[in-house]
Amino acid sequence: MSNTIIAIIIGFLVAPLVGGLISGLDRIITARLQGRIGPPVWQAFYDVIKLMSKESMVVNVWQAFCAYAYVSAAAIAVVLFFLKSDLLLILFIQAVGAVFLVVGALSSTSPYSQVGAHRELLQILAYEPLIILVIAGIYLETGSFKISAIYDWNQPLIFKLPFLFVALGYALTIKLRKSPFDLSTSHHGHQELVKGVLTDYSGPYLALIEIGHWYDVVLLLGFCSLFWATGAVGMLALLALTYFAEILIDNVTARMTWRWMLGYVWAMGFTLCSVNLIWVILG
Amino acid sequence: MLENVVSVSPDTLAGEIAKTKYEGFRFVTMTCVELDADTAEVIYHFDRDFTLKNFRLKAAKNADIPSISHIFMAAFLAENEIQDMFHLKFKGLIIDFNRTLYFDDNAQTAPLCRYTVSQIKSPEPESIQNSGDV
Amino acid sequence: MFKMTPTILKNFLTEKATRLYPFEIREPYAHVRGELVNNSETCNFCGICAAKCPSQCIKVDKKSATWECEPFECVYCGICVDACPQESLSQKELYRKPSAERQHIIIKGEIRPEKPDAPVA
Amino acid sequence: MQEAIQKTVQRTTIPFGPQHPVLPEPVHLKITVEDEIIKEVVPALGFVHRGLEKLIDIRDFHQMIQVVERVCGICSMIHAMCYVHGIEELMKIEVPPRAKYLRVIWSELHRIHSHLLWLGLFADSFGFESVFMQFWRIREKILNIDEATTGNRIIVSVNVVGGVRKDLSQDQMRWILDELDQIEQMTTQLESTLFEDYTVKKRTIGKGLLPSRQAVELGIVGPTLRASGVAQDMRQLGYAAFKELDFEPVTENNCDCWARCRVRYREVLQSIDLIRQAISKIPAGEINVKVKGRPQGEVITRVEQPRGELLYYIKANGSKNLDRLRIRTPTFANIPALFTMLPGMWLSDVPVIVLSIDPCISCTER
Amino acid sequence: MAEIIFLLIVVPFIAALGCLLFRIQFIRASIIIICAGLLMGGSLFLIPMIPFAYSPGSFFGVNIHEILQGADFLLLLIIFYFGIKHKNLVIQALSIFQAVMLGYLEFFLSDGGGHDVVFYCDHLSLILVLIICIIGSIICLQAIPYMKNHEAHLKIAVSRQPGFFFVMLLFLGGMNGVVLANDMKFLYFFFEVTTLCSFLLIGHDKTERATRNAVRALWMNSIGGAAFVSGLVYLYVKLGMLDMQNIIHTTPQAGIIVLPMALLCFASFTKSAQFPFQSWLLGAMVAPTPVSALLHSSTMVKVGVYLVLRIAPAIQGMFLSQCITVFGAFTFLAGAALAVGQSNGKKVLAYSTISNLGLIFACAGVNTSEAITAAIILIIFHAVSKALLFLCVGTIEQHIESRNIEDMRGLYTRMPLTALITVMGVITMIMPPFGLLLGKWMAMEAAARSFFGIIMIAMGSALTVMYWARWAGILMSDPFAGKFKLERQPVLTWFALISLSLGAASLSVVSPWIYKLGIIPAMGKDYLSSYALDFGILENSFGVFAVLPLSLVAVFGFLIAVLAVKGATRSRIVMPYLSGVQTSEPRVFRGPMNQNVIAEAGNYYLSSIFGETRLTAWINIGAVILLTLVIGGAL
Amino acid sequence: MKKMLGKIIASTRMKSPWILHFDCGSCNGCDIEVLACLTPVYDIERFGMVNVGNPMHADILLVTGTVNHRNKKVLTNLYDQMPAPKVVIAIGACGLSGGIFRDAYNVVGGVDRVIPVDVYVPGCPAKPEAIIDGAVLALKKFEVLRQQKLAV
Ligand code: SF4
Ligand code: SF4
Ligand code: SF4
Ligand code: SF4
Ligand code: SF4
Ligand code: SF4
Ligand code: SF4
Ligand code: SF4
Repeated sequence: MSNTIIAIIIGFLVAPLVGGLISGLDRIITARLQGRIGPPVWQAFYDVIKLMSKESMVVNVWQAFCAYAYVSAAAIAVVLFFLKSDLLLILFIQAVGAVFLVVGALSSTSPYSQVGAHRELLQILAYEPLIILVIAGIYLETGSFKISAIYDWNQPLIFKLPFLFVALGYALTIKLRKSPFDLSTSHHGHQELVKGVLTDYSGPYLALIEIGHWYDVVLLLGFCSLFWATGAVGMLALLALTYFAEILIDNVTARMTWRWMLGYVWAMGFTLCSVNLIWVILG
Repeated sequence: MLENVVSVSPDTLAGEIAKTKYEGFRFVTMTCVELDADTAEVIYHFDRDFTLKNFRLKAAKNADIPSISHIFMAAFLAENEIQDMFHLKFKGLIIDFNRTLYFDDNAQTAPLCRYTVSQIKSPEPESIQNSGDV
Repeated sequence: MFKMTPTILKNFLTEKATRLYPFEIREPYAHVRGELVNNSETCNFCGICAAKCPSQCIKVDKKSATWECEPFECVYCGICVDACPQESLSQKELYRKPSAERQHIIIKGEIRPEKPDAPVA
Repeated sequence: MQEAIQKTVQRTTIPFGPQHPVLPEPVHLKITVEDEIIKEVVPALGFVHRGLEKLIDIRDFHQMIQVVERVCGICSMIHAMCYVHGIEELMKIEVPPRAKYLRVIWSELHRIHSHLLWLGLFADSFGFESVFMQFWRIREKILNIDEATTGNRIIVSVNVVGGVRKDLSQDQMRWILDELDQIEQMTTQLESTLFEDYTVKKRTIGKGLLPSRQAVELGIVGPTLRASGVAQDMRQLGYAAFKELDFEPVTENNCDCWARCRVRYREVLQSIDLIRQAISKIPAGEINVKVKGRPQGEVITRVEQPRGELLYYIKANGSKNLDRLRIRTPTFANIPALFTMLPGMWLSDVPVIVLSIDPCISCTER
Repeated sequence: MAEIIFLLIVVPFIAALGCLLFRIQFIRASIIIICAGLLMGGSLFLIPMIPFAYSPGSFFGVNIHEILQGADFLLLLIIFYFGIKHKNLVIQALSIFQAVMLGYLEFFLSDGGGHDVVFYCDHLSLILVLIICIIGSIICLQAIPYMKNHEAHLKIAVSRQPGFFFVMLLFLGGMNGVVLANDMKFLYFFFEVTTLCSFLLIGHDKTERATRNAVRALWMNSIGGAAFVSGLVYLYVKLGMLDMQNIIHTTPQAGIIVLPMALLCFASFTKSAQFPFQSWLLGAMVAPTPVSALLHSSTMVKVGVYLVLRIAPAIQGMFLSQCITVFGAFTFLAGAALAVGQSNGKKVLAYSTISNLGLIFACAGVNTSEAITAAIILIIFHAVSKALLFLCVGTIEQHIESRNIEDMRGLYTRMPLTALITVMGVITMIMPPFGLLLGKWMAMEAAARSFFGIIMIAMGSALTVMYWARWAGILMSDPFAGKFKLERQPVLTWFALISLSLGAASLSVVSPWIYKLGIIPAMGKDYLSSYALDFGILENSFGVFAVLPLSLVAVFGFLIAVLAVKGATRSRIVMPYLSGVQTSEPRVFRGPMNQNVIAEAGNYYLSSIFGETRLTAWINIGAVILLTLVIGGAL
Repeated sequence: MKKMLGKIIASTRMKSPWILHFDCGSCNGCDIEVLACLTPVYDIERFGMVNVGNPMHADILLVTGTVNHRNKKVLTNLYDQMPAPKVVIAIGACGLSGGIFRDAYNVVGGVDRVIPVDVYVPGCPAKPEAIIDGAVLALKKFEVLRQQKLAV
């Protein structure tokens, strides 16, 4: 029971702190890659606290509802992850957040929000099947959807599921809103859609979404951590490498279009998943 | 001084311009100069191999001028601009902004005509509250 | 797909381009056209500057010996400096500092008796 | 209540600008898209229109130099140069040769800075932020040269009727050459990213096609035209000292955004070469001549701006104020191209294609 | 027992006749309300009695098997008559074929029947009966105000409602018959009754379009009927009996029954409008919306999946079973893909129904304990949520005179409560902890070992999210935050909408106990129960779904979010971002030439990818290939 | 406690000013200098400043260029869409007063003719250093605004 409570606390409180810190590091590393100094590590927190203290301003009160729903779903997903619950269930709960983000954007009549929302849906369309297949692959290998069982597995999954890890990488890039997939909204606003799904959010509600994004980051890194669950050092190294690779990819690619994204991610992702799944099924 | 100047009238304009196009000239731009209270001069500039050819058209300010935008599509911007600035009227413009290319409803007409300029008053600073409306 | 990688990795590993302004201020180049100053000692309020200024931001009143400038209208072209017969005008090497209020510069000199051979604009 | 007519393709109307993060300048495009495919584009101008052609009434022809420099801050020096060419022609002033070479050097520096700026913005338009940062980092070197040699980073104000205001010392020229070497090296480092990277090629090749016949018919100028394979560069007129320098107009035959990017990229290198030539050939002597009298008559002058052919029509009547000043800037000529390039493309291509003509609304509207 | 069966099957028939005879609105409404009450009550009374078997010998003194024979041929005659009336050779041929087969079965093979148990009710039947009686009744109640409005809209002078409600109630009886019948001859009869009812209801509006679509539904379902009767003949020839329970549980060699089972599956596919037979269900959308809700989403199309679930234990482990998985998963994916391309609200619902039925088939095909659980859960919750959504669309349609999703943009300002209920319906379709998602979760975990199955289900699932989310989103798409007046609706409409939405939510919360009390027994001894129930958490060896805790969290989160909305009403309301050219009108910006332009926004239907005409051809080809595999595999 | 919270908020506001840059008819000179602030040599992200390009997210409105009759409405629209507290920085001679163009017929004048301006950054164009100084001055304005709010 006390374990449960600790897990819940970690999930609710520590995870966003870690997520925010990762965002801060991300910005620094990105800046360094571009030959700049970049912001302080705590910048993400400054931003969010500032946003919290701004005037509350909405286009439609539904935005408030959706922002809360998004951050709650993201938080619950992370808590369930720390409770070592069912992977598929966690994915579904995370999807609730994604859907509410879309619904919130659709509730504004600005075409930027609307187009952003549809692109977000297309992104969901691209990454969700991949994550499901990754989870299925993990299940085929370990015989369980439960994180507790997966963490107890006796060898790093990445040796058996390397292609699935790459496929997860695609999903990760989309989810983290990194180039070439920062279609629905991007971290820097220089995009044809302004801020896409987030265009009409402001102040505290934007802060909530930012926090939700931190939860998402932690959750996704959690997914990645499943691939090296036998030791903390290996796991951390894998996560650090993965995240650095994401930043690198962000900085060496142009933003693409959703048509390309659907085609490319489906073709590559499904091929990788299929190969790996067949390998697991036959092996 | 301007090179290769040809005078045209509103009647011969379209024919001359079409001929110029046939000869392989490229539309450069049009310039409007006010001559006096009633007349303005429109100069059409064309270029072939770095040589300019200019057509001068004297036009009464209140009479319509035939548009050449159906011959050279690119002329539509220049013609719209002249409509805005000199209050001339081009007939048959393919995209007619109807004197709203640069100016809002409240702006003055024909600012580049010396003889009709009416200076508008600088407006007071607008209050912020009721400014949501365009 | 990864053509940019060497460049950014190089950026990552080498010194950053960032100049740490305002903590580190680079020495300005010589003859940079910055803030306009008039030396009230040397100015004879001839008004040449006012006449030449393309932005028409200088007003000179010979009678009351005042030289007024709207620094927010000045475009830092330096034409006035070139034109000033007294070399009374000069430009600092730094720009005028931002301010929270509108600014207006008035320089009052002493009214000197007009010399008969003074150049006339 | 019977079955509603099935509409599966929905129209979306997007007000693109005047305030929009990817548009560097306030222009408004009403874009109609269906499933993100552009169906119709209607522009609205006038957000930058100041009416500065009219300022001739209250500014004399010397002061107008500073005004036309501010038609656009990016290639300000070239505007002023074009203008003073016209006045000089009207007043029959022979400019000292050294001044002509200096004009070439500064105008080519402006071209480099403008193209580097554009290459950065272009990369940003398809979301390649690190390339943007890299080009702007390179560009700062040019601005340093400007600041050190003319006294200002951007609006340099070096032209006067009859010559130039500033001279370059031997040291400065050597320094410029050194800096140019570095600029060349840093720029060529990015060549493979701009032209061979898979994602960049996906976003630029085949986008905004403008076949050469159409380009000529629309009166397109500058790199946009040269990217459609037409070798037309106003520097071939030989103004300033260009007739004594050796260069070929840069052309590409792809007619798309990729080619436009490539033309500008190659022009950076070309300009570096031109500056080297100019520095090696520059004669000693005066940098300006005393000007007396007032302009009279009518003249058209044309120069090549970073964006293409710039045309000044000046009509003077012998007083200190001009009678008419007309500025036809390259973007004014290039805007019609958007009408043919945009429809049929995707919404994500709008910034890329709009930027590919290197629009300068400030000078279009004046 | 007899009374209950009588109540569930015969009373609706009698009430139906009553509707036909008494042509006064008030009396008709009363009859419907009473009948609905009886059905609901009756179905609840059934709960303590199961399982039971019941074989009435006679009905009012006539041998029930003889009644059946007579009714069977009468039915086929009616169908044949419609075939002639609408000059449709296929219907004529198929009804003659069925009559011949049936005659062969009745008069040459069988000795008049009587050996088989006629009615059998276990937990699976019970679940279906509850769905039919409760949801079906609610829909019938909502149909009373709906049809009044409907006829007013169409300006029909002489009311055709008596006929309409006659068929509706008849259908309820027929449905109960299908799920209670154990003797497959009876099953076949009721099966055909639903076909006929469906035909009559689709054609109710008597427009040229309605008639055409009704005829299409009839001939496609007749194919199913023909397959069904062929299966019966084959079974009888091989086994000498038509007792469902017996056949499933006591078959000596599995090999014998593969072909008839495949034929039954085929019949199920037509009934459940699986590809390539989807077109009749889409055409059926011309019918008044209660019809769509009752027949074409929550009940009749469930007959197909019910049948397959019934026979699932018999085909466990067979290749046929695997084929059904792939076929079902394919339909799930294809239906979802086609739904993405639709802007017509009812068509989205139709494709979504097809898609969900495909998922249920896939579960039945996977045929493990988890999969069957998933299938039953999906049946229950799909029925509730989909009925709700259909009724919502019907209500909306009557208000805004359009069923196009685009026209529902910002519906919240016009019909706040209906819009909220619709969004609620959508949420129950795609989000945890609601039942449908619980089912989908189980389905995915169960299907994870099927390579093709899981890939198609994964893609289909993402597509599903896409078409639902955008619909829910645009209902709320309006920049105002002011207070709105509640729209006016008839009491019965509110009753239907609110009871169904509350039902969808509350049933989800108690789904673990539904599982324990209803589904485990429904799976019977053929499957080991797999999920353990603890604190309202369903858990098995490889997965866990915390239904109750999540529900509590969801309720809690919902309350917080509602408070947040209340707080947000005090915020400053601004116009949406329109690049700085917005005006004081919400969607209007100042465009070129100083003109005000409306910033339209349209959904993406991706017609280049998910266009109906393009995609349907390919999907039908794929489905035919898979179907050939199903049947061919059996041979 | 409340005071503490206020301090934290104040300090984060100083550390995370998000910028909306609106080119209100400038000659591009000031514009590109604003953009240059974002690039490696000046890198104002060091101070947490990001160019968000969207009034709904912005704290600071940077305006370059002259106000004319057409864009003044756009300017007020954008200003209205920004959530409080917000400050406005006018940049360049044009933004301050209309600069060299202030006598042209289509020019209304400086930014303060239309919306209240908190900080004036002179220059033609204003140098990146000056823009950074202006932003620092604007941050102080946030503190002033907070004090005012507390006083009310
Ligand atoms: S001399 Fe007279 S006009 Fe000239 S600057 Fe002095 S006061 Fe002005
Ligand atoms: S005479 Fe010339 S220098 Fe003297 S005050 Fe007059 S203008 Fe100035
Ligand atoms: S620097 Fe230029 S703008 Fe400023 S006062 Fe001098 S002449 Fe006028
Ligand atoms: S710099 Fe020249 S033009 Fe400007 S105010 Fe001074 S004297 Fe006048
Ligand atoms: S030109 Fe020089 S001396 Fe004359 S008024 Fe101006 S500053 Fe004074
Ligand atoms: S085209 Fe643009 S950059 Fe070039 S001079 Fe004109 S305004 Fe300046
Ligand atoms: S003068 Fe200032 S505002 Fe105008 S373009 Fe130059 S820098 Fe920009
Ligand atoms: S202040 Fe100068 S640089 Fe800035 S916009 Fe105005 S003219 Fe251009």
